[in-house]
Amino acid sequence: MPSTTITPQLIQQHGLSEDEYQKILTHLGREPNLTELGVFSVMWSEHCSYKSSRVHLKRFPTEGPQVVQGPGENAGAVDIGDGFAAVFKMESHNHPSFIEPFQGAATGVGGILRDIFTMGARPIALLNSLRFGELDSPQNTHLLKGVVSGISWYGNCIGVPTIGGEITFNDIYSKNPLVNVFCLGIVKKDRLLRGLAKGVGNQVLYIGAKTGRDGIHGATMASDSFDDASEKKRPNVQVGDPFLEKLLLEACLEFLEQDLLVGIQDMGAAGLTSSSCEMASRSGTGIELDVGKVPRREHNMTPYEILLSESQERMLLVAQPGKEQAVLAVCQKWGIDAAVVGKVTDDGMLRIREGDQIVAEIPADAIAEGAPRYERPSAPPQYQEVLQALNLDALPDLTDGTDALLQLLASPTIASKRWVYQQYDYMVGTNTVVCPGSDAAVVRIKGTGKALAMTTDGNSRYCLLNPYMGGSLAVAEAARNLVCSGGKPLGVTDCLNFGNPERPDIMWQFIMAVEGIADACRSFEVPVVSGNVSLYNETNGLSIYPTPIIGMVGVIEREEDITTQWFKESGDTILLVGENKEDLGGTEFLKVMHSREQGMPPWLDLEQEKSIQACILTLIKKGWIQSAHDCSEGGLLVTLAECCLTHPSAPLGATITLSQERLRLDALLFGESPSRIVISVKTKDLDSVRACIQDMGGKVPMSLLGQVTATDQIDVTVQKDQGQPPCQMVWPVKDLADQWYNSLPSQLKMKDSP
Amino acid sequence: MGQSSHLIWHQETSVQGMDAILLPGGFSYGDYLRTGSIARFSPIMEAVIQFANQGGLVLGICNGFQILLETGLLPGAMLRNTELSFICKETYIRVENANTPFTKSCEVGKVLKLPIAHADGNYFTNPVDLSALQANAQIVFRYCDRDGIVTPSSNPNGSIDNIAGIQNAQGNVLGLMPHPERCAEPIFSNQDGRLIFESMLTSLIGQIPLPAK
Amino acid sequence: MKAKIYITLKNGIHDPQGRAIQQSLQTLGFEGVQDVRMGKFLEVDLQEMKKDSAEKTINTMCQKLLANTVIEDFRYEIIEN
Amino acid sequence: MKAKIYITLKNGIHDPQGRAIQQSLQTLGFEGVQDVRMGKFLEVDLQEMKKDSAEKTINTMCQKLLANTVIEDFRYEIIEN
Ligand SMILES: Nc1ncnc2c1ncn2[C@@H]1O[C@H](COP(=O)(O)OP(=O)(O)O)[C@@H](O)[C@H]1O
Ligand SMILES: [Mg+2]
Repeated sequence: MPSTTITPQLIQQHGLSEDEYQKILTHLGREPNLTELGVFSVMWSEHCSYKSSRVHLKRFPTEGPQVVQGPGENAGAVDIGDGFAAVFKMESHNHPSFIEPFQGAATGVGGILRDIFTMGARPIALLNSLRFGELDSPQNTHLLKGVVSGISWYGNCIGVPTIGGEITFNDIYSKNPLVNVFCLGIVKKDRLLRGLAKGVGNQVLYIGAKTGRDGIHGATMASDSFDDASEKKRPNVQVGDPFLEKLLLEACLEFLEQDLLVGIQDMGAAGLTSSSCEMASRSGTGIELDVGKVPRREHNMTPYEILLSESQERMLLVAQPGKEQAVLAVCQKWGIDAAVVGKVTDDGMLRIREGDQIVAEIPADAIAEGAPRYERPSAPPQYQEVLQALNLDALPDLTDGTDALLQLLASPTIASKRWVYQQYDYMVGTNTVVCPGSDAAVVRIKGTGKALAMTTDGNSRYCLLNPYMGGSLAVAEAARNLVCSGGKPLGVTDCLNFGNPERPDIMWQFIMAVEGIADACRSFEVPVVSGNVSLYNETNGLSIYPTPIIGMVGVIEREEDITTQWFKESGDTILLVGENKEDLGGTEFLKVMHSREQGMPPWLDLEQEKSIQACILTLIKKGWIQSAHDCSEGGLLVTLAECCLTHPSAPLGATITLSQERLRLDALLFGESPSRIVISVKTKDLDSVRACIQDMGGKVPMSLLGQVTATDQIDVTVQKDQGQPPCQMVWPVKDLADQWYNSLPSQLKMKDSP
Repeated sequence: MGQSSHLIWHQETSVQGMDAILLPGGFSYGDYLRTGSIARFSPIMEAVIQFANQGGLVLGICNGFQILLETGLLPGAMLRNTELSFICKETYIRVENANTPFTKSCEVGKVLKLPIAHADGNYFTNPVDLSALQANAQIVFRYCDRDGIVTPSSNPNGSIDNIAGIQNAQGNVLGLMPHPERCAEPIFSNQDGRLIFESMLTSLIGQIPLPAK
Repeated sequence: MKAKIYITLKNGIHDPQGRAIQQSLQTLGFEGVQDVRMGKFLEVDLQEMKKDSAEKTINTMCQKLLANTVIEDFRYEIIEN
Repeated sequence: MKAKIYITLKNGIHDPQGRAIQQSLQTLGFEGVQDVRMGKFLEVDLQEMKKDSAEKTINTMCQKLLANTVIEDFRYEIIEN
């Protein structure tokens, strides 16, 4: 082995602490060489080892009759009936997207797709969840445009529809934008593949793109916070190749069809190293690899570089001897490089050769399972009380909400994201039944009569103000979005984006949010089957808001239950299911109209939320619901406006009467109480709907809001408490549409930048 | 639509036994270099060209249209959309020529609502070819507004003369950018795309297929 | 040996990408940019051969695949080692 | 005056387009094409100015907008009338 002295500096450059290095010495019983140090460094990075988060993630409920595969594999899977499983996962690509937004986001999509098709599932839907700084800065618009076009390019090119997602804007993300991507695939339940390296003597094959020096130490980078210098020490950026990935995808599904594999794992972060260690460690075996056999794109690559490269579009396979020729033949058919690079051994070692020479030899378990685990100190931040204190009496109430609604609709966080999703081919494959623009996206599963609804949600301001509640609210909102679309929630994937876990306040946010998510998931009986943690989202000491994103999937049993958010016909009656409360804390209204991000977030009553969701599902199944839309950012008026505006071809109007009932007017109109759903029903069904809701034992509050109209305006009358004249507001639907649809494009055009 | 279909692998060299050939959308070869430029040289394309030259029905949708342009079966070329980015949305197109195997079931002036999904759909051809297209009624579809009026603002990509689809002089090869196959089933509220496939069937077997259940 | 190939849109053909770049340059405060045209630049590594056969080869490549002569012109240089 | 700008992927950066073109050339029977790299070629028409200030302007344009310096290198020539 070429000997480089391992100096304290070298250890530090590899992001390893003194303690961690001691642990390495114990595992090895000797000093590591440079290659081995590199392997430990990436595998023990936060990104790969989850060393700060793992102990807490145990709180998530992960079991349930529907779970086919829980956390621990490339992706999770739930049973959707008819012998099929839905395989899904979400992942972050935050740091690479900040450095190079187009390629960073594109390769993020590539990575999550591989996670799905390594399980043998055909990817059928992508979603994305994005966070950027406000659009008045050219750098932020540049990042937004780059990220969106990167996602668009990769997803469109490989032919998987991008059918939904969410974006919010807050300057806290200016130096740490978030790019979370979700993918879902379908597989026959009994054909699920796993990342196993079982069977001593089995062959290890490498397929896909040739290895270059891309993104070496990407994993350690993703585990490091940024400072101004990191823009200069730009690492080798990875470039995506969606066409090659398409070939890889088809080849992998063909392996499955021909039953050629024992196990398969994609090479994501930490490339060849992590894929081989994880496969061996999961199976209790060892792996021996010859880096000399790895197809390479560049000359003179060292074993260190080959092992740590993060070149995209590569897979590691394990096949029984005798089947490798068939594997190679499939690869040839699809025109992708492939090579036998090693074999499965029985000694639990990851042994790397270069020809005859052994260049690294480490117990696979030591790297994977043996990674450090920290129970890092946590404490609520001192500023928490200041954040939560909100003296409403010091805020003048509205006397009229006409202008506030227009302003809120134009706030980029609330405004239509059409500018974004029009760049995504959300229809390719002809399965998208509900396109972006409703509460959840819906794809049909051909041949089953069923469909899947999916959504991603998370409100980081709520999480900042109360991370426990914020976590629960995200789960509740995701479930509500599915239910509004006619879906029964089945499973969750999450992406937990937080700051520096070495800071107790950040760790506290993390732990509280995880608990909030866990409790809500338990209560809704939707287990967490996969997820991802992204820590160190911090620049120059400033952390992002705690941003857990929930991806949720539900099944719609019958096509006729598929429901959308927009009003359908004039004359229909509009109802509110749920209660308006004085929930102004942490709202978009406070931010937009009062420049405050303060207060306690809305209070979530899990039991009531569940009853309301059950009620909506029942009404949908009875066929009584014309439209259902949940209230989220912007509150009741924004929700009503969206119900009118979002009809794909013929926007409708509405006449609404509200009664103030001791609430502040701003809270009534723009408060963000959860557990509220605006539905419209045919007026002839109104009595049945009422009766049905009453049968639910009075747990489901319901009130009449008004009527859908064919006029081109929305009329809202608020009956004030005794003696005061009512407040009347009227908006031409066209004006609302202008604000809502044109806000993003106009902000992006005016501030045009690189 | 009750017809049997058969996927042909790009490495094959024969299209024997086919009544019509459909080049679908997609990003063949990632659309690297130029849209359709590499796929145009797939081994199967020789047979497709021959089939077309013998009068066989060939329909190219989106990337399929782009490939047909690269082969020269249809005149012209695609430029990047004026807005540069990929656009996925519903558009309206007007049937300009109903006397083709692909539009038989429509009337001239019929407005179809079909989605587009492309980054390079800005059709271009030189003035001489454009006049020929116009003179021979080879412009089969133009982007229009909801009421069938061909306006600049209903042109989603900058295409010359609002062209959404053209056919060859013989009238057996059609290319169009919008996707009829994305709105041809009852589960999608819009089924305008069926008209194109129905027209093809009518011209092939002389009868209108039963509507889908 | 190497060939450098320049592929440009024919004169008179509208160049949406060039135009967008020109506008962005203006927005960024670069004055007096009258026109921008965007093309492709390819570098091809060839095995050694006579210069004139290399020229012929490259010309055919451009005609057949690399350029779309309906809208594009091409130009190339052969660089011998 | 005019500037010709050549933008190429940095050495070592993966070039999927180049690779696809190379393979396609091979399939078309062009033998001995060892590598293809794909880049951009821009022609910019500038108002008249001193050559060195033109150079400075073009350099800044490339840095700021035209090239993505994380993955691309650029080179340019100024052509005076
Ligand atoms: N980044 C994105 N990509 C694709 N679709 C998006 C994106 N952001 C928002 N959308 C779509 O816009 C619609 C509104 O989004 P949002 O306001 O977040 O909905 P909700 O509040 O119901 O979760 C949804 O259909 C969503 O899928
Ligand atoms: Mg919603």
